[in-house]
Amino acid sequence: MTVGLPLFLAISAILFSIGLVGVLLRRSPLTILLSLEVMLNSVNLTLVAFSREVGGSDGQIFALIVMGIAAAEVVVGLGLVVAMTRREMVLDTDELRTLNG
Amino acid sequence: MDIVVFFIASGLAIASAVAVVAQKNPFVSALALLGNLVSLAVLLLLLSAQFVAAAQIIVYAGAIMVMFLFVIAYVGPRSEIGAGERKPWQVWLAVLASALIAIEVIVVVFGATFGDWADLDGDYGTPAAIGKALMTDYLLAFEVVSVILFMAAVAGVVFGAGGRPRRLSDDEVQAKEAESAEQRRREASRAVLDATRDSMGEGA
Amino acid sequence: MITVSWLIAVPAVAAVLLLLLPFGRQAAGYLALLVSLAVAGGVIGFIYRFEPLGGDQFGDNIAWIESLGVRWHVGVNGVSLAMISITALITACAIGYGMWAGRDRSHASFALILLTEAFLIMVFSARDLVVFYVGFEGMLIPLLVLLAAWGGAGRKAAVVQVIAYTALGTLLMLLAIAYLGFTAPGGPNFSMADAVGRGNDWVFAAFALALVIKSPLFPFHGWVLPAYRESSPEVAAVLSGVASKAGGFAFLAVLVPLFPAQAATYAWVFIALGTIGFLYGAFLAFRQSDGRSVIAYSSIAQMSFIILGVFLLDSRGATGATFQMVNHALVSAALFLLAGWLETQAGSGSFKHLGGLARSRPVLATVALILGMAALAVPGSSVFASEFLIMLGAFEHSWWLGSIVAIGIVFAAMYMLRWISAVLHEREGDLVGSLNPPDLRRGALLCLLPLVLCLIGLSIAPAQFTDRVDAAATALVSSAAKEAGR
Amino acid sequence: MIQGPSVDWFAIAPEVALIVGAFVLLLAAAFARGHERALSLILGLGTLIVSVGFSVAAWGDAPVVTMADAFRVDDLTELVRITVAALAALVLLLSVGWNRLREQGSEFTALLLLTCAGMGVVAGSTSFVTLFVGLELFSLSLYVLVAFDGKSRASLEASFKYLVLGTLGSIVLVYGAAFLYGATGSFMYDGIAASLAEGGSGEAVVTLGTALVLVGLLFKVGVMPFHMWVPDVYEGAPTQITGFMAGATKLVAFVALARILLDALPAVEHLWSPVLIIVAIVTIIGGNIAALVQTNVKRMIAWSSVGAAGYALIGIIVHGDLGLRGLVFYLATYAFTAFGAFAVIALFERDQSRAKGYATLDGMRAWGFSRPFAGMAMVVFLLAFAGFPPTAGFIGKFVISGAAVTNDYVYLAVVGVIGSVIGLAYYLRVIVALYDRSRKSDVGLPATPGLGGASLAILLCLAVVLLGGILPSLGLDWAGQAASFLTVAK
Amino acid sequence: MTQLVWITLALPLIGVVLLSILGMKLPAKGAGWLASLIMLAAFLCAAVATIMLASRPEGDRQVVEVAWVWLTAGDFSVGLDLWFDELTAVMLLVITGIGFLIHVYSIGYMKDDPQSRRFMAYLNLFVFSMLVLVVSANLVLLLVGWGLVGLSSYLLIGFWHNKPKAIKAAKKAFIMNAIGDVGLALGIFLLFVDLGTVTYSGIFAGASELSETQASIACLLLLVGAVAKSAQLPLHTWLPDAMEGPTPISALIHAATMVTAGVYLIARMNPLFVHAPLVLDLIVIIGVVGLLMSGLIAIVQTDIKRIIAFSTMSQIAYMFVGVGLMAYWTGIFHLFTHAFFKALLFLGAGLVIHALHGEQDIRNMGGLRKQLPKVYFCMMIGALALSGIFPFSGGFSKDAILASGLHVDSPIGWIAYIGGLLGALLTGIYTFRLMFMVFHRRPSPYAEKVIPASVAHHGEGPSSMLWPVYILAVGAAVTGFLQIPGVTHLAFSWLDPIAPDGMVEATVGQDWLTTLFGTLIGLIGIAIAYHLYARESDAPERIRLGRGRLFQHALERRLYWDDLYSWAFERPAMWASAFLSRDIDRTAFRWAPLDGLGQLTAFFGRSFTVIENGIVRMYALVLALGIGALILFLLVRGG
Repeated sequence: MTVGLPLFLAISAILFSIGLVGVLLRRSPLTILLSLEVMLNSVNLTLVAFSREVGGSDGQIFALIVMGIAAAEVVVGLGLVVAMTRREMVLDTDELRTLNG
Repeated sequence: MDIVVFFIASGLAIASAVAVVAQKNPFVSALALLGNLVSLAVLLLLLSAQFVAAAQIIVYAGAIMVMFLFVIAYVGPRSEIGAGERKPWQVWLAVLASALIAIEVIVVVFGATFGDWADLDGDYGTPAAIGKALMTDYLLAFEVVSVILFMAAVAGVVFGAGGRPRRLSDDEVQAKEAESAEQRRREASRAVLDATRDSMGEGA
Repeated sequence: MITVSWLIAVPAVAAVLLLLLPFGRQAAGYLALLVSLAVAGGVIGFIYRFEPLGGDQFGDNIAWIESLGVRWHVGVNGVSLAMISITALITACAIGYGMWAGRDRSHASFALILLTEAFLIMVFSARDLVVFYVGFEGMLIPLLVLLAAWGGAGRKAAVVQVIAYTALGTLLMLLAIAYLGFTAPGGPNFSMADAVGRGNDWVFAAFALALVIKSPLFPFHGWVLPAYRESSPEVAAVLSGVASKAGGFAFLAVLVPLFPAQAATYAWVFIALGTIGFLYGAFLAFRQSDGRSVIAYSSIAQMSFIILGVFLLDSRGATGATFQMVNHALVSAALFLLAGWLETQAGSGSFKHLGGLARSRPVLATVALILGMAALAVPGSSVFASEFLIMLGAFEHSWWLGSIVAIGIVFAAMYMLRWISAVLHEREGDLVGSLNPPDLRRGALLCLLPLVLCLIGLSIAPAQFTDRVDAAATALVSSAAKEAGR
Repeated sequence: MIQGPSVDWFAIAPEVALIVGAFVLLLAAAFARGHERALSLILGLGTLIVSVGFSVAAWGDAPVVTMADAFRVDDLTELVRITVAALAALVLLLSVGWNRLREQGSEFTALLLLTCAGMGVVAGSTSFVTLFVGLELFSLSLYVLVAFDGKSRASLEASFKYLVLGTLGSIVLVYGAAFLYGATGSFMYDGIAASLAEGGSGEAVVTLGTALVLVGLLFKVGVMPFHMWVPDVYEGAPTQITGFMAGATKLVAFVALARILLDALPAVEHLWSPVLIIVAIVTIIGGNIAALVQTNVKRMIAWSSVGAAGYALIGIIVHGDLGLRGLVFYLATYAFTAFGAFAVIALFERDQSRAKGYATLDGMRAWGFSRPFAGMAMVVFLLAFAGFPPTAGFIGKFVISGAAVTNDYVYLAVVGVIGSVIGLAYYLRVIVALYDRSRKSDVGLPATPGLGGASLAILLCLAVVLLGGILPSLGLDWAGQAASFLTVAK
Repeated sequence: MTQLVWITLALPLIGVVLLSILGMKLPAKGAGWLASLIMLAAFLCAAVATIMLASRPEGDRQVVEVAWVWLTAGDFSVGLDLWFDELTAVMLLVITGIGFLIHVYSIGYMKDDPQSRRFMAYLNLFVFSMLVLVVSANLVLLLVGWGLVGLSSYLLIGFWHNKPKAIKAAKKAFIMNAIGDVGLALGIFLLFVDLGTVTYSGIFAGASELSETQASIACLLLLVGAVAKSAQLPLHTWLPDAMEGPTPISALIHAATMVTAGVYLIARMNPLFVHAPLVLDLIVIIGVVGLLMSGLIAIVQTDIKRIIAFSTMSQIAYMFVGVGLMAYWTGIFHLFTHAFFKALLFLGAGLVIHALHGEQDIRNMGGLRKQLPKVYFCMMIGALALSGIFPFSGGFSKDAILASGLHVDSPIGWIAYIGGLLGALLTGIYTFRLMFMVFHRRPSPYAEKVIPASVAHHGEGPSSMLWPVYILAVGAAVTGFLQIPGVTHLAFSWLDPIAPDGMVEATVGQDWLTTLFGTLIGLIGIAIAYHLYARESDAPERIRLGRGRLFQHALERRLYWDDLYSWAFERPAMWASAFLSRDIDRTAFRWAPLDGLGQLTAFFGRSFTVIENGIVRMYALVLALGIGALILFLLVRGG
């Protein structure tokens, strides 16, 4: 295995920050949810990479759990988007600002 | 060999991640995410995590992405909201913050002294090993995740039930009417004002 | 055997009942009055049974919060007894006045006044720092609600101002108390007796700041004017009469005994501030345009003077300060009730609209005159007696201090005479002419009379008071006096 | 055949009961559609009582570590379980007259029960994995509960914000856990602590992991600068859920924070301690001054809860016996105080159902006269927030301040004082508004649905707050007993 | 004997209580007579007590009795102590005797005033206070009396409280007296610190142990009190204004009794003052300057009561000279005679004012001797006594003072002597200016209009007002005979025991020489007055002094003392108080720490919540920045 751990971690960090940029800049709730998925995946990569480095299966299992939870989170998130659509709310996070101050 | 695969996969991963974030159409974003997932699965395979890689494809690509696509289809064109109307400082700050985190992590990981890759058992990353761990050391987490999925189902019911889009209530109708009346009145007064100003201008 | 805990419990329980049960106005008033009179009766019993040299009496000492070493430890010495007496008296008068004035939602108003009384008695009898603190901070709440709900037009601002000042002080004091209690050798212990001499300078400063603000001492007097001016008269009476005394009392009975070394070292600070405040308050009282402001500034002056007396750290100063607290409580409570009465009857407290009230209102004129003369410490009055003691103490401390302080007598004469003449004398004010307020009549008079009679009684026989108090007051400052080398 | 780990069923019985209860409730509701409300209340309260019963029965027992060391049941866990379940019961009481309970009561109640279960898991977690799943269980349930108010778009908006930010927080937490895992090879708190104790606590990876974990936890706790979600979510959520979150979430998050910092990361106290100090100072001041300018009471108290979290941080920073005891006591009583305050607001909103239900200062004017009991209760709750005697808030702040001043953290205590003073200013604005006589109060309010349940809930909170202030001995002993399990790794 | 003194003391107090409790239930006349009878009883008690005292052997006339302890603190204790000796007896007699007469007079004077009951009550209060002052055996109780007479004086000056001028004058009197009280109190403090006691006996016993500096400072402080109470320089400005009060008050308080309390104090404390010779000299100088100054000012005043008021100042200055020369008995003797003739003059003036319906300006009088012959006669006796014309009472007492100056034969003595004689000239001028202006000359238009109807209506005055005047006239004529040089010796021998260190007494020759000079100079003064004021041909300005505008103006402005105080103290104080209250207190102590800080905090709060703008990506941005910053912080910190 010639590729070192830092490279995996670096790729993961880059993916993480790309996902973060998405959360920070996009206004469509769906895209934000997608960006969050990118971030989750990057974290998974870190977990698995460290798992490989440590040599135990803990990290992989955590990654699996994160995946499961990501699924649940997507259900809730998408459910929210659907509910918002049905309330005829504008699907623009910049317009979701009745709560402020 | 590994390194070539690594760079190709990670390049694809980054490109697809950028696409997820940058695409205006969430449909395209979702598809880009799919690409991202696949590229990541390759990276996971490089790390000898076969089961996780497989789960990645099956769970994400098979379940989550489909759900996304359904919802995107349900919501329709309203979901197409671009990035526009940002103030430059927002962009800068967002990029700065994200890059800061990435750079910090990268600096740390390249500066750290990690040992070599561990020697692996024969069954490292295999479904058997993972399954065993899930049933023993991580039984609680596993059970809780199942409860979470059950809970997600309940959430689906909560959001899904409840019928069609609501009609406007009487109050709101009244409020809307009042608003448009106000609007008309304001326009009328502005017209009067303009007229007055014009006539005065002529007078002067 | 009735202990002081009963005097705390009875009004507190009555307050809760009054708050929760739907009493009518009359019933609430009479119940509250009855309770306050019962407390006063208990106090009279105390006075009767009190032994001047007997140390703490009528006390209780039982475990309260065991894991923190907090005990319900209360007791009454001469100084406490003096303060509890005026608390009981002024509360009764305040409630009576409230009944007379017909406050709306009277049951809540009376309940809060009774609650204040309970907390105040707690402060005056506490022998445990946490008990003391609970009373000290607890009384703020009912007073503030009273101010907030029944106050005048500027009450909202006043409430915030009072809070900003007093809460800051009391919370810092909480830190000081926490320090003293939790660092006690052998586990947490908040007994005052065990805290003696364990504090450092910062603890002393935090503690003192709370009291300085509460009293108030120059330059922390900013909250006084709005509070006294915007409260309803009976609340102003309680505030200036007793609540402010909690500060002075705590200086004498808590701070100085607890921190003898610091009290001796920093006595000059308080003496300096007290002197400045005494003259400053009196000087400013001179140009206020309404009665309450005059009394408010005079209260500032008097409280500064009392604190000065405490920090003389001798028998004269301590006894004089205690006596002066009682006297000032009586005078200022009565004056605020009277000023409030005037405002309700004449429609304004501003000197612009008042004047000439003495004409054909002999009772009002007499009462106002007696109070005014007491306030300016006309020789022979009890206020004179106490001021004399403090000034004598000051003079013994150093001749220039006594000389400077003595100027305050002239200032007091100036502002009080101005008040008297602006209200009673000279030409009739426009509102006096148009509204033609009546003379002081039964209800309001009955509320004022006990205060006036007490003043007269104390004027005739001040030694009856000082004999009972002298031993306790002197004992309280004795260790600090020793530190100061006196 | 894989041999599963030994399971102490009694130890995890409360969670099991809650999950089973939720399941049964949903099943039963499917067959008894018309009786949604009664079913929810009976089964919900029943389940909670059973769960609390299990917890109480185990109170005082020696700590049990079960499920392959993944879950730890000690008195701290029990205390959290009991408090959370009690709050959930209060939520149900407060929801008696709520129309959503008639529509989707079974789902609401089931989610509530699952939230409690998740919180129990978090409280007993001994590893990041357990923590994460517990956290997600209750967070995801709460996202849904926050969105449960059918009428209000604000509810959905709040839920969405909570979801996005909450997920972000979770991701950061996991990311951090991953780095700690990489540095120490374990997700278990004791494993991490043991590894760090042997050395390596100075490594940058550890620092990175610590920082990210801290962020994730501080986010859940809701302190600055990771507090942004708090006011919006608290404001938008159905008010009983707001109360539940202010009480239960805060308690659980703090327990998780304390366990991680004290059990897993004691070796890097030099890293997290200054961070917490700065955060505490900023939070106490910032939360209170932000609350000062609010006109919506619900939002004001949300902000004040941010400040309160800063105050509780002092307990962790000091983390002596006194500090932790104060922390636990403060948080446990704060839970009831906050819930009580929000319960009063909920009652107000129901009284004002026509007027969009916004509890603005202006709208609340003179309301205290129409509902004397609720008004007075509100005064007590506000005073408890401010730390006035004789309320539980006073004792909590007193003990925490005492811990601070006796451990050379006087400046933190002073900051707390400043925060309290600012706090008083706006609490008093509420009191002044409640008893503003310049407006005529409508004494004859129409009968509000569920008044009895709400009053009972308020009364219970009031009892806790006052008892905790007047006779705090017992509570302090309990808190001390629970807190004694926080420093187990040392 | 002491019981009688106690009764004397208690009677007026009982009067006060009775009058204030019964109040409106009493008829106005009844109240007056009740108060007067009480005073009569008090006078009788005092007289009997005095006789009993006199019947004791000469060395044993000093009685001290402690009634009860009034105030204690540590080793400090003040009792209600009684001190009864010759001096006290004289004061008691003057106070109760003159007091009784003036009570009676007041019945008539106040009969049209609806508030006469209050007046009577105040009068009784005053008498009580004055009695406390003179019977006290310690300085604190003396201070109590001292303050209470100030209070009564305030109440009585401001009796017509709807007259702003009266109220202003009352306040002025009270405040200036408060300054005196402060001085007195400081003196007491000093004596207590030095000697550990405040009783007379203790102080007298310890006085010799004091250093001269200590004694001088203590005496100076006591002198401040004395000067304020007795309206001497420089605290004299309240007295002329105090004439706004009812005339009986001017007679009783501002002539006969209260204002002489300063003289009493110095005489009483003579064992202490003996140890402060410089202060004694200062007293003489104050007296001499004061008597000349007030005599000069009196010449240009036009208000009848003010003229008498300045004359009072001048006469008390004589008394000061007397006690300052250590001839204490002369001061008290003059006090005694002055009480009669000055009360007489005031009461006479009161009758005149009464007849003129309240007019007090002498320019509006004139020619009244025809309409008011009895008044004229009585006042003439008073005027002659005041001018020190042999053989009227004032002559004997004043000449005794001046003779003492001659006897002392020091620079101070000569100053006193010459100054006193000059003063006698001025006295003659202003006294007879008054007499001529009021009773001689052509009646003024106003008098012509008012007087006939007035006299027709009730004669020269009701008998309750006339009889006291008659009695006082007799007193003014004959009381001087108590001490006819070489013939009678009662004044000296009675008062001699009060000064254990002895006192100055002039020889008979010096006395007669002085009497000769004094009478001559007094007559010259009368002649000048006649020349200037009695003839009919004058222009209005002749009523004044003559030429010399600046001098005239200065005198009319009372030598600018009031202006000085106004500019030096009153106005700066007013301004500073307003400035402090309006600008400093409101901004620095009320606005800044409260509203200011509050607004600042709220401003921070608002700016702070700007980022809480409701937009979720903003929130995420803050979170992200927080993460980045936190990691950076820890990496930099922790490495």
